[in-house]
Amino acid sequence: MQLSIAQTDEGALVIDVQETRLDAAVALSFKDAIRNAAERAGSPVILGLSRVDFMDSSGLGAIVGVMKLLGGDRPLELAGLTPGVKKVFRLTRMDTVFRIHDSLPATRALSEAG
Amino acid sequence: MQLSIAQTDEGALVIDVQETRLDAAVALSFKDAIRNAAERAGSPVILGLSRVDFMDSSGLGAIVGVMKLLGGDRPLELAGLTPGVKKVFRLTRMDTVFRIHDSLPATRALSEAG
Amino acid sequence: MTDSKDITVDLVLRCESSVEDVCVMLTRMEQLLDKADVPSAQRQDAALVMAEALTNIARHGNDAQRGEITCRVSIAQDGLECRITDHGPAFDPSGLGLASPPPEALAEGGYGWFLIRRLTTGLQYQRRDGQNILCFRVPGTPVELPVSVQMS
Amino acid sequence: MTDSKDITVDLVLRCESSVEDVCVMLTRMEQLLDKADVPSAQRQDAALVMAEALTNIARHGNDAQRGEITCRVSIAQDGLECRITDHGPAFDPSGLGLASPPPEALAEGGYGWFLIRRLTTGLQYQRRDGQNILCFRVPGTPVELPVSVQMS
Ligand SMILES: Nc1ncnc2c1ncn2[C@@H]1O[C@H](COP(=O)(O)OP(=O)(O)O)[C@@H](O)[C@H]1O
Ligand SMILES: Nc1ncnc2c1ncn2[C@@H]1O[C@H](COP(=O)(O)OP(=O)(O)O)[C@@H](O)[C@H]1O
Repeated sequence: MQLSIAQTDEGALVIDVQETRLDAAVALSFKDAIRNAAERAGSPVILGLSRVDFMDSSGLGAIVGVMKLLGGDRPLELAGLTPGVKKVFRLTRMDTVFRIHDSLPATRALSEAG
Repeated sequence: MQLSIAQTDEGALVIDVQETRLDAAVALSFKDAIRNAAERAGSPVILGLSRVDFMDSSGLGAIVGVMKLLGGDRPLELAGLTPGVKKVFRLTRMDTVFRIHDSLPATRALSEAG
Repeated sequence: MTDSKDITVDLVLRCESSVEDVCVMLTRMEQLLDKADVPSAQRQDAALVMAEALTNIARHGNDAQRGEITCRVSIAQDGLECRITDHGPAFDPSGLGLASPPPEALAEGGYGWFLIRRLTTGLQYQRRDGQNILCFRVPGTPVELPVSVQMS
Repeated sequence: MTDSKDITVDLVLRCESSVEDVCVMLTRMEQLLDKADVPSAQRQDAALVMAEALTNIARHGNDAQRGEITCRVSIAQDGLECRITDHGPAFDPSGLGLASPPPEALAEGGYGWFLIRRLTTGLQYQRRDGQNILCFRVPGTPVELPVSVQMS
């Protein structure tokens, strides 16, 4: 699971997913990898999905799982949804429970002290 | 049927076929087009086949037909055979009745007086 | 493509009933649908529905022994006809996916059959010869007519 | 590809029995075989053999009424299994293409069945339910010798 991790000047943790598919085959390792990445400081956690051109309900379930892991005081937000991914969120109305950005915010390299 | 027609300094007529397939669907129009093109002066007639990546026995038959139309004193030669085309000539041993060049010779624009 | 309207293309893919194999097969199916000039929205809908159905089969369909899953897609002018067969136990899909889990429940599953229903027409389940047979259609986007039609 | 060795892919294409449609179908088949990662030499052999068989059907197979031709290719690890069915009249291929026309004859036709034999293994012709069924294999490694047609 390839992730690219950075921070915004405002202190958000940005995790940009480098995979093209979020399906049942990768759902578990995706959840693990995001949990590990989110051990770094930063809030909210913004998940970049612009490379993901396919996501099924297993992928959606994994994202919901990550949101619950992070807990209520560290929101999970989404950015850069491709048309297919957007459609799954819309059909399930799960686009109402996430803040969704059109694109990833500008970031700087991760502060190692973070 | 797209053809590109030119001459060599030695007086050969060069007809470079711009199609990718010589199959049953185009065999007749191919034969007609080459016959028309060969009304121009020049001998031998060298047929360029480097764009043709598929030729079946209908295409082979059309080339043999052109050879017979040209008659014995104006030989038909071939150039630039792709692997698939070469294989059809080899399997049918028709590579023994044509002079086959690796590539098209250098040409100049067609002399309109020709 | 005008010149291919009289050609029909069926893609028949088979794999073992495991989550990994099913996902590889779905990727391959999408590539072939792409090459067969299926419009991308329709291809995405079909890929999603097939993913939901096939993942269910691999997850719920056979605890002990693996069986073969067959996925046939017939490419028609106005949609994709799909037929999925597997050797899992019989089940009753009639009550599945009639609604999606409410968003505020933050459910991590249970969306599959809802998506299948939402994106297909003519959904049909049959049990025959020890196999589950699921048939459905993924409709195409309506073809827009050109402003002027050339007569010949 | 390692990760697709457990996925089997069958391509089933159908068209009307006319020379034009058959050539469009062959082009489409080649594109799909390419997308399915069939090595190019094998793809070319298969395309040639299918072209010879299908062109024969469109030319000799039905004078009066057109029928549908079905061309199924199963992509296996070590070759392509092909099956062509058509509604043309029965014929006897056992004597066709045992040799190619001598080059010096400058024949414009008669190479078709020779090429079919030369590039395939397991060639089998059957007449069943008013259809001709031609099965053959295009192996991954080149065929050494011409083989005879098995009748059944
Ligand atoms: N192919 C199948 N075989 C057996 N049971 C199935 C099958 N598909 C679905 N089910 C049952 O229906 C339930 C709902 O399926 P679905 O809507 O896809 O959500 P999920 O799979 O996330 O639970 C599954 O949990 C399972 O119990
Ligand atoms: N599908 C078919 N139906 C009926 N007759 C056929 C069929 N295929 C071949 N034949 C007969 O066999 C002959 C030899 O075929 P072939 O070797 O392909 O050469 P060609 O088609 O160039 O004559 C044909 O001329 C035709 O009479």
